[in-house]
Formats: sequence, C-alpha cells, structure tokens
Amino acid sequence: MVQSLNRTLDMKMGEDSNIILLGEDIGKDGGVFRVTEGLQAKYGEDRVIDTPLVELGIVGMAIGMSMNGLKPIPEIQFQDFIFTAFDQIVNQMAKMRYRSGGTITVPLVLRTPYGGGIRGGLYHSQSGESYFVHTSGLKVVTPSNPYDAKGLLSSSLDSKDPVIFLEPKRLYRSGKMEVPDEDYRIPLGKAKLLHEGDSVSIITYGSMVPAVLKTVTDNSLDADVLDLRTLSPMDRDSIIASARKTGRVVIVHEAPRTLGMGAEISALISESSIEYLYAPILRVTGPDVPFPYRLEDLYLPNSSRILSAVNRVLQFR
Amino acid sequence: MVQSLNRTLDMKMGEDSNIILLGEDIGKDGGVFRVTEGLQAKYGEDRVIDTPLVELGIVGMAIGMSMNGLKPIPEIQFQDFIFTAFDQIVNQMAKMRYRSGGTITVPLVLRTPYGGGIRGGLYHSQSGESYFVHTSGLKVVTPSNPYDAKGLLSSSLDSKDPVIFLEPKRLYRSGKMEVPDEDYRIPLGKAKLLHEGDSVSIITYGSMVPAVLKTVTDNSLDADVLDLRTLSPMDRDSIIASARKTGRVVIVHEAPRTLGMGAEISALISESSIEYLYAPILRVTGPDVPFPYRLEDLYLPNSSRILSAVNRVLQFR
Amino acid sequence: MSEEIVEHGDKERMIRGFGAMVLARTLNNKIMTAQRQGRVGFFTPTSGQEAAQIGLSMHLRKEDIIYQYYRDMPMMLHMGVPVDIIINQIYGNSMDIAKGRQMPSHLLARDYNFMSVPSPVATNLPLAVGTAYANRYLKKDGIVVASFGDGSSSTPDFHAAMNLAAVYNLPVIFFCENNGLAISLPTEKQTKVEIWKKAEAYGMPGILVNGSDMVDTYEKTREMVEYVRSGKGPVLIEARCPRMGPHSTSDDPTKYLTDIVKEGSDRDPLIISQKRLVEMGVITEQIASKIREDSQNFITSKFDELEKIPPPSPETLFEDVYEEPTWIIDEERGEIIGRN
Amino acid sequence: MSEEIVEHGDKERMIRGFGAMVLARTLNNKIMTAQRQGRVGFFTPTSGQEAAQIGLSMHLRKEDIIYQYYRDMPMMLHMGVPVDIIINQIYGNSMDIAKGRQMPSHLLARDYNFMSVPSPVATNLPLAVGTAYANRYLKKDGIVVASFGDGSSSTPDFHAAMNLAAVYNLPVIFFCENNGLAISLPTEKQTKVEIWKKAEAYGMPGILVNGSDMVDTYEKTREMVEYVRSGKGPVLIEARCPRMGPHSTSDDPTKYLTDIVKEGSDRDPLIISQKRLVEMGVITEQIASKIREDSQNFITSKFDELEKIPPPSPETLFEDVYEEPTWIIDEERGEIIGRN
Ligand SMILES: Cc1ncc(C[n+]2csc(CCOP(=O)(O)OP(=O)(O)O)c2C)c(N)n1
Ligand SMILES: Cc1ncc(C[n+]2csc(CCOP(=O)(O)OP(=O)(O)O)c2C)c(N)n1
Ligand SMILES: [Mg+2]
Ligand SMILES: [Mg+2]
Repeated sequence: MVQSLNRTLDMKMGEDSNIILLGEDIGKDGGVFRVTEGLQAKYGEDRVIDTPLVELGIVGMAIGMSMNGLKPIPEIQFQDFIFTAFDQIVNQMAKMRYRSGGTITVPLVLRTPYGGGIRGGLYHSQSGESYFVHTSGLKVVTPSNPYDAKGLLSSSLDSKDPVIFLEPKRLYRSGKMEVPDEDYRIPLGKAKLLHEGDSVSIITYGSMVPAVLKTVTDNSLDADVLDLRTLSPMDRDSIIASARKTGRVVIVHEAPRTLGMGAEISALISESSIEYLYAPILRVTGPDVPFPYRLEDLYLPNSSRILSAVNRVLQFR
Repeated sequence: MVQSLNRTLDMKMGEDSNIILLGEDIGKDGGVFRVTEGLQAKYGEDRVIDTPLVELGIVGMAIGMSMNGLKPIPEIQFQDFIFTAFDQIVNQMAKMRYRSGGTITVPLVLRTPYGGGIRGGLYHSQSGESYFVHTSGLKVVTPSNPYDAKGLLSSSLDSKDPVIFLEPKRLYRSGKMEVPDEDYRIPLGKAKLLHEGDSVSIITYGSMVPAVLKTVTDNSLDADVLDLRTLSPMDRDSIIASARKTGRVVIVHEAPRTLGMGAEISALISESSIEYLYAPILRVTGPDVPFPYRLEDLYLPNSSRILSAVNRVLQFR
Repeated sequence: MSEEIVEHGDKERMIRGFGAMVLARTLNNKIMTAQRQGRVGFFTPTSGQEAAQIGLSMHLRKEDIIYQYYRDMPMMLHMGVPVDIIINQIYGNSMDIAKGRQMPSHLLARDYNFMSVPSPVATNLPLAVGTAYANRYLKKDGIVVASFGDGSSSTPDFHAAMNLAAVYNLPVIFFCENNGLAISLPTEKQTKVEIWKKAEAYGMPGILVNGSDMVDTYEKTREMVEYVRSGKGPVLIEARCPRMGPHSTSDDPTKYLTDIVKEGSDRDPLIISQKRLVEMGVITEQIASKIREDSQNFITSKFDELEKIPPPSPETLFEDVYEEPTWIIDEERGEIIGRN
Repeated sequence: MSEEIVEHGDKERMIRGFGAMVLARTLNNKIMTAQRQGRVGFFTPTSGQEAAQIGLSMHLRKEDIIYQYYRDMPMMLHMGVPVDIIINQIYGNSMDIAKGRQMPSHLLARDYNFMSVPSPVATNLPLAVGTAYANRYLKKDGIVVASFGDGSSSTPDFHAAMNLAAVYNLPVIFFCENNGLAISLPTEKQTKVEIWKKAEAYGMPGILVNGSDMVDTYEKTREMVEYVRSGKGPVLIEARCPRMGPHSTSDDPTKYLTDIVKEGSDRDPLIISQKRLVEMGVITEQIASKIREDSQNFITSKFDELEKIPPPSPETLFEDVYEEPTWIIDEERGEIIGRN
C-alpha cells in the first residue's frame, strides 16, 4: 500500500501544482513509513514541507492553505499524536463551511497511519476513527488494499470537504497487488462487497479486512463480507441490504468496542431493519483497554474470535 | 444545580485540604456560571487557582498534581474548549494507570459545562460525551438535577480514577429542589428509574431528562424513563432489564446521532436482548450538524420529536 | 512626525480612520443597548480598542487577508465592510452571511478578506500562517494580519503560529490587542513577560504601541507593516488598549475590576485620538461633532431597519455541513422539519 | 574551577557519574545489538546524551521528582534505578513494572521518583508543573526535573508548561537535551532561536551548557539547581549533546545525516568526559578501563539472564484500566481469554 500511496501522491502532485504536502519527516526522510519517499527531491521543499514538531500547527496551516487556494495534504506521523491537534480538527476544519455559511471551504486530505500490528504499544497503535466519525463536517476514509488506496485517495482529493484519510499501517507492506497506472476513482461513501453469501453479513474495514476474508475462506463461510471503505458517511444502503438479506450480522474492527464503529452500524441496522434479524448483532473488536505492547496479538481480533461470533449468530434461535 | 455544586465543592474543600480547584476565571470572578463563587475568598488563591488561558495546561497540571498527592478539580470553562486539551485527556489522564502498571494513578474530577440552551452557538453548546465515553480509562458522569449533582460529585471525588464530570448548563438555573445538607453518595455506574411503565423504555440523561419526563407526564405514557447518570461505565443491568421488560426502546440525547451514546445503548441492547424486542430501537438526538445559534430550538430534541418516536415504536408491528 | 504625516497626504486617511472609530463606537453602544433590551443575544463590546485596530488597518490594503478576532468590528468597518453585513450577523437573521449560526461578535466578510471568527481563542493564528504560505506560494500580493487578545498569548496556537511563521519567514502580522484582561484575569497573571517581548523567542521583531492613540499606533506600526510587506518575515505588534466595558454582555466586571476607563474620559481612545487630530489640524471639534451626529443617525436607522429581517429558514440548519448533504443529514432533516 | 570541585569532596561523585555513563553506554549498545538480533522490539538509543544527563543529575537528590523522556536511561541508572528494572521493561516481560504495555524506552520507576514516559513528546511537561505545585503546597522537599528534546520545544505542551511554571514560580528544571535533530529535522529548521534563549519569553533564567562534557555540565548547572532548590522559580537548561546513532531502531539516518559522532571518537562524550577526569586526577586510564570491563560483564550476564523471564500473563491485558475492571472489560476478557 505504501507504494500505491506514494505513486498516487506523485501522480496528483504532477497534475496539480496546488497540492502541497506537509508534516514531520516527510521530506528528506521520506516519511517514517516511506509514503512520501522521493517527493521532496522531485517537487522541492516548498511543496513537500518538513515541519517542526507541532501537529496543531501542521493541521492549522493546512486549513489556512486550503482556505486560500491550495490543496494541502497534511500528514500526522501516527494517528495517536493527532489529539494534540484535535481542536483544530473538530472546531476549525469540521465547522468552517458551516460557520461561514458556505463562503469558506476547507478542501484538504489529512493522511495518517492508524492501528496496530507493528508492536507499537499504547501510542503507535490506536484506532481512533470514532473520534472523527462522530464529528460532522469531516469525511473519513480508510482503504484495505493498494488498489483501493489509490482510488480512494484520488476521490478524497476531488472532495470539496475535508477528508481524514486513515491508513492501516499493518497493511502498508502486505497484500501486494496490481495497481493500474492510469487514473481511476473509488467513490466515497460506497462500500465493497468482497465476498458473497446468504447466511451472515460480516461488516468490516481497514486493517481487519484480510483477517475477515481469511476466516471466511478458511472456513468456507456462506457470508457477505462488506468492506466499508468510507466510514463517514457510511454506505447505508449496502449495510442494510446485506443485513436484510442474511438477517445475521457480525461487525469486526480493531478499535475498542464502546462507541466504536460497530455501535453505529448496529444501531443503524436495528433502527431500520430489526424485523429482518434472526440473531443478535455481534461485535468483534479490540477491548476497551489501552493498546498493549507485548500482548498485542491478544488485543487484535483474530480468526478464532471472528469465527466464534459468526457461529454464535448462525446458531442463534 | 449551580448552588448544589457550589455547596458540595465548599463542603468537600472544607473536609479535605488536598482538594484544589483550577481553571479560567474560577477565582475572583467565581466562574462564568458562578459554580465556584466565593470559594477563592474562603480557601485562598492557592486552592482556587485562576489560571492563564491554556486548557492543556490546566488539565496537564491537574494530572501532575493528582500524581503527587493532591485531589484536583480542574474546570474547563465550556466543554467546547476541551479539545485543546484533548491529548492530555486521551493520552495521559486515561492511560496513566495502565501504562504505569498501576503504580501511578490520576484521581481527579474534571468539571465542565456542556450542551445547549443558552444561545451559545457552535462553540458554547456542544455535547461531546461520546469523545470521552469512547476513551477507556475515564469515567464519565452527568447529573440531571441538583440532588444528583451533589451525590454524583461526591462519589466522583471518592473515585481513584479520573472522572469527566459533565454539567448540563441548561439545567444550571432550573429545577429547584431540596438538597440535603448532609453528606451522601450516588454510586457511579447506576442509572435511576425516574418513571415506571410497561410499554416503552425511554433512556436518557443530563439535559434531556426534564423534557423526557414532561413528555411522559403530559401524554400519560406508560413508560420507563431511565436517567443514566453515569455514561461510562453505563448501567448495563438497568438498561437491559427495562428493554427486556418493555421490548420497545427510545433513546434521547442532545448530542449528534452518529456515534452518540444512543449508538452504544442500541448496540448493547441488540447484542444482548434482541429476542425481547418488538420494535426498532429509535434515537431522538441532535442532528449531525454543528450547533446553531439562531435555530437552537430546532436543533434540540423536543417533546414532539420524542413523542413521535415513542408512537412509532408503540405502533410498530 | 505627525505634521510630516499630514504633509504626506495622510489627512484624508486620518479623517476616514477617525470616522470609522466613531462609527464603530456608535454601533457598539447601539448593540449594547439593544442587548439589554433583549433585541440582541450576546455581544463582546469593542469599545476601547478602536484606535489600536484602526491605527494599524490604516496601513492595510484590500488584498491583505485578515484573521480578526471577536472584538475587531471597528477594523472591519474601517476596511469598508458594510454596516448591513455586520448588523445582520449581530441579529443572526436570514441575510446573515453565516446564516445565523454564530453567536454575535463572531463576524466574517469573506468578500472583504475578513475571515471567520471561531470562539476558541487564538485558534485562527495557525490558519493565518497557512494562508500566508499560500499567498507567497501562489505569488499573490497581500500580507496576512492575525489579531488576538493578551490572554491568547498563553495558548498552544499562539506558540505554534509564531514559531511556524518565523521558521518559514512568512508575511504575517501578529497583532495583540492587549486590553489588560482575559475576562477576569489581569495580564500580569497571564504571563510574567510583556507580550511584545515574546517575539524574540521566535526570531521576529516585536514592538509595543499605545493602542489608545490612533495616530501613535499608525505611526509606530508603519515600519512593521513595511517590513512584512517587503517579504522580510513576520512581526509581533502589541497594542495597549484597556477594555472599557464588561468582557461580554454575560459578564459582570465589578467582581474583579475597579478601574474601568470611562466613555468620554480622557483615557477614552476616541477622546485621545480626537485631541491629537485637532492638535494636528486634521479635524476640528465641529467636524468631530458632525461625524458623531451622522453616525448616530445612520446606525439607529440601519439597526432598526434590519431588525425586521426574519430569522433563517429551518432548512438552513441542515446546509453547509458538507458540499452535499449526506443521507444522514437528509434523514435527520426529514425527521425534524419534514422532507421537502 | 574543576580543581575546586575535587577539593570540595566531589571526587566520589565524579567517579560514580562516570561509572553510570559507562554503564549506560554499555547497556545501550547491548540493547541495540539485541534489537538487531530480534531479541528486543524497539529502542531509542541514548548514546551521546550520557554526559548531559548525568552532569545534571549529579546535583539531584532522592526526593527530587523526574519527568524524564525516552532517552534518559543514563540518568535513571545514575540515580540508582536497578538495571533489572530497566532491562525488564526493555523486554516487556512479566517482571516489567509496566506489565509489558509500553514500547521499550518508555521507562518508569516510581519508587525512584522517575515518572512514566508517554510517546507524545513533551506532554509530560505540564504534569511536571502540577507535581511541583503539589510539592510546594504540601511542603514536601524536592524539586522537579522535566527533560525533553530540542524538537519538543515546538510543542504546545512546552509553551504551556514554561508559562505556568513561571507564573506560579514553581521549582521546575526544564532540561532540554538538544541532540541537534528531531528524527530528521535539524534544530535550525525547528526554530530560529536558540532554545535556552526562549526562557526569557517566559520570565525565567536560561543557560546553555556543553552536554558532551560531564564536568562542564555539572559545573554550569550547579547554580541553576540551587536557584530552583531555593524557591526562586523555574529555569531552562539547554545541553548540546549531538545524537550518536539513529533516532530509533526503526530509523535509517543515512538519508538525512552525514556527520554522525562516532563512538570512541574525540566527540564522544564518554571520551571527552574521561579525558577531563583524567586531567583532573579524578580517575586514571586504568580505572576507566576497569569500569568499562566490569560494566560489560555485568550487563551481558544480566541481559541474558532476564531474557528468560516469560511475557506477562494474558489477564494483565485487562488490568489497571480502572481500579476495578468495569463490566465491559470483564465481558471482553471473557470473550478473549475465557472467564476465570
Ligand atoms: C480556548 C478557549 N478557552 C477559553 C475560552 C473562554 N474565553 C472567551 S474570551 C476569554 C478571554 C480572552 O482574553 P483575551 O485573549 O485577552 O481577549 P479579550 O477578550 O480580552 O479581548 C476566555 C477565557 C475561549 N473562548 N477559548
Ligand atoms: C506529539 C508527537 N508528535 C510526533 C511524534 C513522533 N516523534 C517521535 S520522536 C520525534 C522527534 C523528537 O525530537 P526531539 O524532541 O528533539 O527528541 P530526540 O528524539 O531528538 O531526543 C518525533 C517527531 C511524537 N512522539 N509525539
Ligand atoms: Mg484581553
Ligand atoms: Mg532532538
């Protein structure tokens, strides 16, 4: 996925000189995950800006740039550090269009790696998507493979609204696949049905997609697997269609359970489609504890937990 | 409620010299809502600290105080401004016990007024409880009347864990009631059944409690009305008991719908009790838009919206 | 020095500046009265800070971009923002650019390069830096002004913005209107060091001006504005301009303040500036009185006229969250006001 | 001046300081090797910063409270934190005080007054101010030290903490270990002003010391420590101590850095400090060699021995979120590892 993101950024910067990247160590160093590798050498220090260590400044500057004709792509080195810029995101980025009566807009794409899988402990592993999805005015996107990464990043750059682009760092170096050279889009707000079945709907996104797919294949589950791709706004129609078809739903994500995305998906289904359900809506998620270092594998949802939830809803009478 | 909070703070400060208040304008001015009125004059500038304008400093200092023997009660003047201190809350306050293996604790009570009702527009009206409830390591409490305010604040001060104490500013000056002078507690994590009925469960908290009660009384609804009082951890047992009894649930809160508390309550019920439900679980909430100034009354859930949701679940077949 | 200014053709500019001061004060007083009458919801008075703001903005040009704060109505008036635009925002009516969404005082006028004011103080400062970056990158003319109060110097955003502007050498004027208080906290308890001196810690020039005197502010800030305009980098200007009223209409200053500058007293910047201008021969007492009278009539009629404009329509609650409303917002609009 | 120190009975102290430097370097190198061998998950090397840290901590007392950052292992060793406590945290094993929850380098030793290190840089600084406030209020002895890197001077937390400590005149030493880089960003691009000079903007004294020389740091920081200890208020000390290796074991410094201080070269603080001490007659080359050898043996055996300790038990994942687990956590524990 790193390569796909890097090439997409390169392509877009080549097309549009108003695209500016800014963040910590994204220039000379190429980003701690190498997503911006080579871009400063190619486009110059003015367009790929190595910033001082101040996330609220990175985000605030990006907002001010986007208000004045540029298309900034700020990077927050780890999503865990975004909270130092949280006021800028919640109170400025998300509310500028509204509070200006639509006369000022903030088109930008904030990229940041999230989630576990690199033994990063409490502060290099968090999945904070709920904080952004709860905040109206933001779009929230997360790809689960290199192909989608390109298509979603391109669509995010087309958006006239600010996009929080969450990159599952666990998938940065996995899942090699062909990514076409030409320009294409994956529309925001549309989920993808990765596997079709009639018995159960497994709704997931981002870093958990490979684990869910593997569980489904390994166990020959007769399951819909829905990759949300956009978390805000969610793809209501696809979620409801699948839930109504199978009547049994399991939601899988890495973020903690309480007020994780699973809560909203569950509420959406039970307010719109309860009469179609044969079983409780179950959530397989990270537990409501800070992210650990040594016991990371225990924290992350795995096949056995997914399977056991699926079996519970399948066997429910 | 202002008076009840003020007297409780006074009583507790009298009992325990390690209690320290800090915040903007809480001393000489007595707080912009008068909650700390007279306390600096009585306990001195060392114990009721007027701070510079820096929320992350207020919160950070409070954490450092509590790690070293004090019991601080920081105030954030409006919950809307807490996001400038959000990293301190999410990454320090909430995770200190965990990351220190339990050797360092952060017993403190962070007070802040939240919600609408004072024509405060985008930045003096937000209901951000979800941000805190999603963050494990924090307790989140909100009273709906002066009596509970005292009992919950006292229990919060007993807690060895950090408590976010959300004060519904709309109720600061309403709902006069007798508050006993003596010390008492309302346990954290316990909801209160304010009205009993068999047809529908209305689950709510904080600023919406009076509106819900009024709707129920005015329309003689045969409803359970549950005031959560503690939002984290919620009172699972009371929620489930009521939902199972009535089979019809409406959740009411002022915060926006998407990933508001309603989502978690709904998910909790549908994962534990779906077989008891006769109707969809509905949410009556603020819309997913920033909080307005002039159209505030349209934003806030009102009797007619509550009633219409109740009727929908009652009539659902 | 003052005579020199006049000779250099600044007389016109001085008169316009003074006129804007008077207009702003008149409007301020009108709003304060209307608020007490229940006709306006809230206001942060701007009295006492007119000379500071206008002393600076006399150097500004149309293409300059201003991140003003909630007391900068005088500067807006001076830079030509029509009174209607401001009063409609004070009422939050259906003609309000911000569609009645913001509390009064949180003004904006994009067409006049006045950006939008958030309540969390100083959080516009990093935006100003980004806007200045864009200006330079896009080779646009114009500098950026970011104003804020003394209390705001304690915020994270102040520190971030000052450092970034200096590191990238950007055309930003940081304009601190030090009115001596942050609500109830006096500046001496906010920080131990004079604010203009903090410029040095970031590597930019800083100066202090007497913000109660329009002419003094104008003269002393000239070099700073030129410095920024010529691309040398950012500056910090501190203008001392004591608050003349309560923090806001919700505030009772008697609790913490005894020494309030009285309207019409010899510490009132309108009086101070008027005296200077009369001494300099720019205006006469008669002209000043005429200006006051005209302002009064103009504001009164405008204010009463615009009060009749109805509030924004219910639909506006659901607009402008995104370019296009999401299904969520459509659904919520349907529930709350019915589908259209 | 150096002779004076020795005469004042500081010889013992110097030897202990040097011993700790050597021990820390030995442990650092051992961990770096172990990390390359896949035995340790991550580390931020501490080489190059030993002299700065220990030069300061030679003035500290048991009752002083230290908010160290992720490169302060040398200071911890010098202040008597047992090697076992540190190595167990490097492994994150079941004997780790933090129960294997933190990435290595994020050390803590509450019993030795070393607080816990978060990853978001500088965010401990406001905590240090609060702790100092508590100390004074409770009339406890002891000052507070808060250390951080040069990059951290740009953060909101630095600004907040510096201002608050000054406003309340609290006993805090802000100790900036300027290693010239924040990962890849050189300090000159971080800020235009030398960090020690920023003290002035907050109203506290600031000094610069040569952090590559233990003796120099020790001598120059003495007055500052006394100033803080006597209740006069906070200070800022900047110690220049170039980074000798990569930012962390995940970092490849060749991309951005050509001039790395080589181990054993005459810019290595161990070499610089050893020379000083030999010149001063505090140690001999022989003693220094002996110290190195002993350290090597000690560390190697400890490190290998503690590697055998098993990881924390699965239950620990669910402990210490709250004093008592909530029903939510109980439920989740049940789902993940089965109820007990
Ligand atoms: C981040 C933040 N915290 C708190 C407040 C509440 N508040 C509104 S104005 C104010 C004082 C601001 O003082 P100053 O910057 O000096 O501006 P002044 O009002 O004096 O013009 C405070 C604390 C706020 N608006 N934003
Ligand atoms: C708030 C925050 N942003 C970003 C990071 C990622 N990061 C880790 S260390 C570092 C550089 C810190 O530089 P400095 O303060 O000079 O300390 P040094 O590592 O050089 O000792 C960065 C950017 C972080 N840990 N915290
Ligand atoms: Mg002020
Ligand atoms: Mg550094």
